Amino acid sequence: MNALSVREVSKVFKDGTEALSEVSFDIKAGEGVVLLGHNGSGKSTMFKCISGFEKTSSGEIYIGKDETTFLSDRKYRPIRKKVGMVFQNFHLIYNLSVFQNVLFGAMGQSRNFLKVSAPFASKKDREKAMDCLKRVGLDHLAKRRSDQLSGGQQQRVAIARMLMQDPELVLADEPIASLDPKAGREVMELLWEIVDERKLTVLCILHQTDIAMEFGERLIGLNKGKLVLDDAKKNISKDDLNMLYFNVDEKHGGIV
Amino acid sequence: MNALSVREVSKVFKDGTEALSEVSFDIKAGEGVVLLGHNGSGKSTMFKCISGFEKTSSGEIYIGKDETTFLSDRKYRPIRKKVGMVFQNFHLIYNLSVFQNVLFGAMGQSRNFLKVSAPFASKKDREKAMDCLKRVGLDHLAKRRSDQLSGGQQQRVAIARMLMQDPELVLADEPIASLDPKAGREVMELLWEIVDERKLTVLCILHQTDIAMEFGERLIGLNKGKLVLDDAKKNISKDDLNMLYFNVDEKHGGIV
Amino acid sequence: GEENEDEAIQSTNDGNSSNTEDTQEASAEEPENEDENDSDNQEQDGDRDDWPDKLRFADTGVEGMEELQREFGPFKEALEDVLDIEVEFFAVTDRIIGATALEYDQVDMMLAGPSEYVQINSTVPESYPFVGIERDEYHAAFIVHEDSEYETLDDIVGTSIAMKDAGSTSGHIGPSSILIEEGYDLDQDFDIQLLDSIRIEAFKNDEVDVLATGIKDYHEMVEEDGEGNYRLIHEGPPLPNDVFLASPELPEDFVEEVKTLMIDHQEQILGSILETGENDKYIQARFLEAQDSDYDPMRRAYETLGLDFD
Amino acid sequence: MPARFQRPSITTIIGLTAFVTLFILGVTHAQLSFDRIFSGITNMLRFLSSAFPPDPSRITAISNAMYETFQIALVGTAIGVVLSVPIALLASTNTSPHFSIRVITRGIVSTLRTIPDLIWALIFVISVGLGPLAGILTIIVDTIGFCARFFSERIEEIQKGPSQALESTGATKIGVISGSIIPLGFPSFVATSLFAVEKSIRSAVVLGLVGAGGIGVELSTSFTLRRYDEALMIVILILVVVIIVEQISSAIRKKVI
Amino acid sequence: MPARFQRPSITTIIGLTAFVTLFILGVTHAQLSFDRIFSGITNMLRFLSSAFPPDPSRITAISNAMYETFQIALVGTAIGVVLSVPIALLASTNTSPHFSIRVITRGIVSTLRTIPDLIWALIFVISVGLGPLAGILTIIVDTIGFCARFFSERIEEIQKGPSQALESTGATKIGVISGSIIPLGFPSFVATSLFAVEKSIRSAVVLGLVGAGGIGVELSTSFTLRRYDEALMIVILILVVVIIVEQISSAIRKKVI
Ligand SMILES: Nc1ncnc2c1ncn2[C@@H]1O[C@H](COP(=O)(O)OP(=O)(O)OP(=O)(O)O)[C@@H](O)[C@H]1O
Ligand SMILES: Nc1ncnc2c1ncn2[C@@H]1O[C@H](COP(=O)(O)OP(=O)(O)OP(=O)(O)O)[C@@H](O)[C@H]1O
Ligand SMILES: [Mg+2]
Ligand SMILES: [Mg+2]
Repeated sequence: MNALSVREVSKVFKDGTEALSEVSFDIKAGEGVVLLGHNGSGKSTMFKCISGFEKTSSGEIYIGKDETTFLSDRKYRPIRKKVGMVFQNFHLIYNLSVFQNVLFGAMGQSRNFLKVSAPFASKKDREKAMDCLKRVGLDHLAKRRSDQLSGGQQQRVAIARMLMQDPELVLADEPIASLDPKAGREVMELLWEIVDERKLTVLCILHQTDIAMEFGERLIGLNKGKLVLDDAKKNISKDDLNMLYFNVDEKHGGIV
Repeated sequence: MNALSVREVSKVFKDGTEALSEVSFDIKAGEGVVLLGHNGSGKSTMFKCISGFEKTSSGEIYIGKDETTFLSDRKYRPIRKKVGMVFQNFHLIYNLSVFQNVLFGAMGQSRNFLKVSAPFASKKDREKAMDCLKRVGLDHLAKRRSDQLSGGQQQRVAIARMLMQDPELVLADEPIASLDPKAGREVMELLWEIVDERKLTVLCILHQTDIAMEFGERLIGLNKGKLVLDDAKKNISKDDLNMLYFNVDEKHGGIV
Repeated sequence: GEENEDEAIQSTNDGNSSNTEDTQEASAEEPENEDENDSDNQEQDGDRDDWPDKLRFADTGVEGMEELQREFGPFKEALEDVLDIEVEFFAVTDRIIGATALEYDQVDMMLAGPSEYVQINSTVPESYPFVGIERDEYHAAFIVHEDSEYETLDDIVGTSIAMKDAGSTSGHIGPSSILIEEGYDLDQDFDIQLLDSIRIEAFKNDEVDVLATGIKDYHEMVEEDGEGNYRLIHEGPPLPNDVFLASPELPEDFVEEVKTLMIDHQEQILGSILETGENDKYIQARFLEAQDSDYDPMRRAYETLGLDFD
Repeated sequence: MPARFQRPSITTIIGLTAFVTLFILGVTHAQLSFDRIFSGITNMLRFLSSAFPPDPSRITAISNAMYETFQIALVGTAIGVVLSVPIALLASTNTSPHFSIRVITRGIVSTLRTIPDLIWALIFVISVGLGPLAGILTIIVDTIGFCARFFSERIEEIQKGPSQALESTGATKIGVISGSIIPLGFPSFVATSLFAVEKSIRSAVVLGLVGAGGIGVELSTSFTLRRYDEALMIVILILVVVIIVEQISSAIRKKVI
Repeated sequence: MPARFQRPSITTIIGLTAFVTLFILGVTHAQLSFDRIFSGITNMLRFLSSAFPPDPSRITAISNAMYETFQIALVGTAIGVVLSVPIALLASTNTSPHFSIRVITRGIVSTLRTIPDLIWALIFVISVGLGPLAGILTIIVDTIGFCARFFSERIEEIQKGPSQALESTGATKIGVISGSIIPLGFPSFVATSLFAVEKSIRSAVVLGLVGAGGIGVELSTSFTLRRYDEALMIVILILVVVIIVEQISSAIRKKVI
């Protein structure tokens, strides 16, 4: 079964920027896939379309069996609950505590807000939140306000929040960009452990090609909004990867 | 001559977190140094202390010949003008254009704000701003509002803004964290080109140890706020680097 | 004599400053006027140097003539026409501001109610009234609901009475002084509420037992709700007239002139006031000379109320 | 290279022209002659001196009136603020359940604000009678007109990132609002609410209208009797309360900003 | 694991206790008996019906008064807003050149706000005479009291990152303010300023105080004459203007938010 199906999705922004053009791919449940591409190739836009924060200009996206293109926010909710996201810029609630931010990961579980607010959450949820924090090595900072963390620590909180959600599909946008090498590797191991153990599906945007080649069983590559690579790791050569970045014309970056 | 001198600097935050403890190092003019350390080791705090946005708890910092510890904002200004910074989270003015954000890099050059505002800036400055944008491959997006960029594009704007400043000392906080491999490498080359050609001094925080080893002639390492490594590249082994990250006790991260 | 006065003021209009040379310059510029009354003009210039070239006139919202506050155009024109001088008209909604403007020579003449006049005169003792507007039916009244058991003022001891705002002639000073003169103690015997513009609605809804206000309000209420709903239990004596009063800074002969002209042309001026209003049937008004002493009863009322202006 | 000046849109041009024209017309209309300001300055000083020194003889009565006013203002404003939050949420682009609800709510809030206090006082006196209750109701309405508008404006300015992060966990609208919109807007809400308290105290005259007394009546009586030194005393007392409220606002905001 | 409830600080406890006590005292004081609300509802309907249908017979006169008021309000508010920006910068923690300047400026702004319109009208009538100029000056003062306070609050809420980025280039205080504080605060400044325009129009009574006529006088005359249908017409006209101003505010904000 496909956990995620993207069919000929295009996205043109109001100002005419074509961020995605006719991208199609399927991800099977239990797969761990890495999404690669140069800056501005449309990776984050792809994620936003999947989670419904940007409307696609054309094409369809299926999450599990559900077509998401024309869903109202209310109908989208049960689907989003199954999709855990780590945003490129974390999006923490800056003036709340780390612990509270992680607890919010459980928001989809209940319609009652009090159940995810730190003073009133169930013992189980509170312990689970601490557990998620421990997994990213931040349990000692649970009480700290989240804007008083280092960049890498904030990224870990965002990951802990995603773990708290118990998602079926994980969309992680450069989850290790701000992490130190050891922590970055550990987070990737954590993600792939989830895939193996709990048969979850992970789609992970990375810029570190070495880590991508190490972890991703399958790699998808975007270039100027087009899908240019989609293959199992074993079929992909270093050159294939380099092509992803070197084929960029001056309109799409390329540093002089 | 030393471009930067850090003498026994400690920083304890209000809540008791000791982010830096008695860190000392000197950087000679024209050196290109990489600063390494695990998440939360105090790297960004070090930068904030150098630029005076956080007051040190003890110790002195010299930029060139100037002691900065007790400087008023007004006295700090000519010093800051010489120090170009790239922030870990970019800090662009989100509702202004990319071009305007880059032009603001020249703010230190004039006391007249109009000289750095896009409609009234001198032709020279405007061309220079476009030039800086071109160097990071973003000249085609000059008119775009800066919050309509991809993560990597925003980071490049921050770098262009720093280039616009013509600094003598560059403090770059993970300047390539969000860049794709090719762009990241090119930015590093750009920085080191500046060091070589214009005899500038660069202090650059990196998490990519491979890139650090490739570019940094000298590496400085922080661990739990203490200086644990400061040596020329040739004297540093892979193990030394690993120690930086693996020596972290559970109070300071380490992922389970 | 009427014509003469008329033109005399017209000539003032030409001589718009305090020295003769200027006056003549100005006159020379407008030969039209000079032609009309050459000799007269020359003669009178001497003592009319100090006459203003523009009359700053304020109206502080006299009861029954509220319309004038917003539709002052015809009145201003009539005044300009009669006095033959430029009139600057200000509708001031607060009597304190009116008084203060006069005190600080920001206004030359005012139309004010009796209570206002007393207030103003106590701050600017040299200000004086020169024309009064006499009106029918200008007195305070005590109104109760038809079905209430109150018949006399004695009956309403211990009740709540709605009045207007502090210092209003017919809605505060008038009724209060009636009660005082009848020998009641305002603080002990009644619960007096100053409710300003919501007094009538509060009374209609039985929030208070008695409404003490100008008789005009009574007529209005009867007109709205029909006969047989409200009853008058006491009507006070006629209140002093509304007045036109003059700033002490104005030359007295000028004021004298204005007074004569206004009384002579009262139909035109009063007509212009009533032209815009709908309540003219309550204002059978006429202009007459006013004396400061006409307002002594008002002053006494203030005194007995303990509202003295140091 | 971007052009120095962007060609302004037609709407911008029309808008600007209208503004400038009206502004100039207004200035002409007012016969602005600011030199008059200076000529009048001695007058003004004379007037001001009539208020000095402030007269503290009625300080107990005044303080009592102030205390009463403060209580009523506090109750009215507190209730108004609490009601403003849901109303503001209904009125904001990013939190309203439906376009039409947003437009209607906005319209209601504008109407609440536009109907003058005097009319509200009338309406409430008619329905609940004279006294503090009518005053409280008027203050509630005033507060909603003000706070709901400002809350809503702040809510629309809140970055959407954190809200999207919560939405992506499958949170309900209410969850997103309680978890992201409210905490992020909190500093601003505090400031606006405490300003509303201050505003209610300053506009205490409305309490006089409904027969509930208070500091507004004291002040206007002092005026009528032209006891400016007493009026000054009252203004100073109000100022003290205003500054205290402002300090409380700063203190709370410092914690949550 | 963090405790469920943090021990609140002494100040918090004192503050909360004071608030709750005062609130309860206030409620008791007001003899809240909301049942009266329902009993009075017929009375209220009767009153309201006296205002329907609105009476459009004086529409031309009213529109003219509105137009005049709008012009004056626009001039006064525009000048007030322009003056508020530097004042707000002096009054904000993060932009003020010195602690003492901040405290003094804040104090002045609070004082401007606390002194009632009536006193300002008095002062300006004394110094510049009756007429629109005194009205404009009063509106300017009102606007500063309001806008400077709200601008300053917003300025203090602006994240410091972007400002630090500009400071790090060696920018002067003015550079940082023009390059970061102003653009980031702009959406909020627009909203506050246009609210101030609306506020000035709504509080047009002040123009009546200084003899400058306008819609306020129309409205209060309608009230005094108890012509509620005419008053309703005026309120509707004001509402239309208020809504237009709000729309303009939204439109501008949409571009810069
Ligand atoms: N305002 C603050 N109050 C308290 N502690 C803080 C504050 N800011 C940072 N810290 C703590 O200080 C330590 C150093 O933070 P810093 O941002 O310097 O780390 P860093 O080396 O830049 O890490 P990263 O690689 O994750 O960016 C961290 O443990 C962090 O949690
Ligand atoms: N709101 C917007 N309006 C117009 N163009 C946009 C907007 N948001 C993004 N873009 C453009 O769409 C393209 C794709 O952006 P996207 O954020 O998906 O890139 P990305 O692959 O995530 O890059 P990065 O690796 O730098 O994060 C970029 O060229 C970007 O400038
Ligand atoms: Mg991205
Ligand atoms: Mg950092």
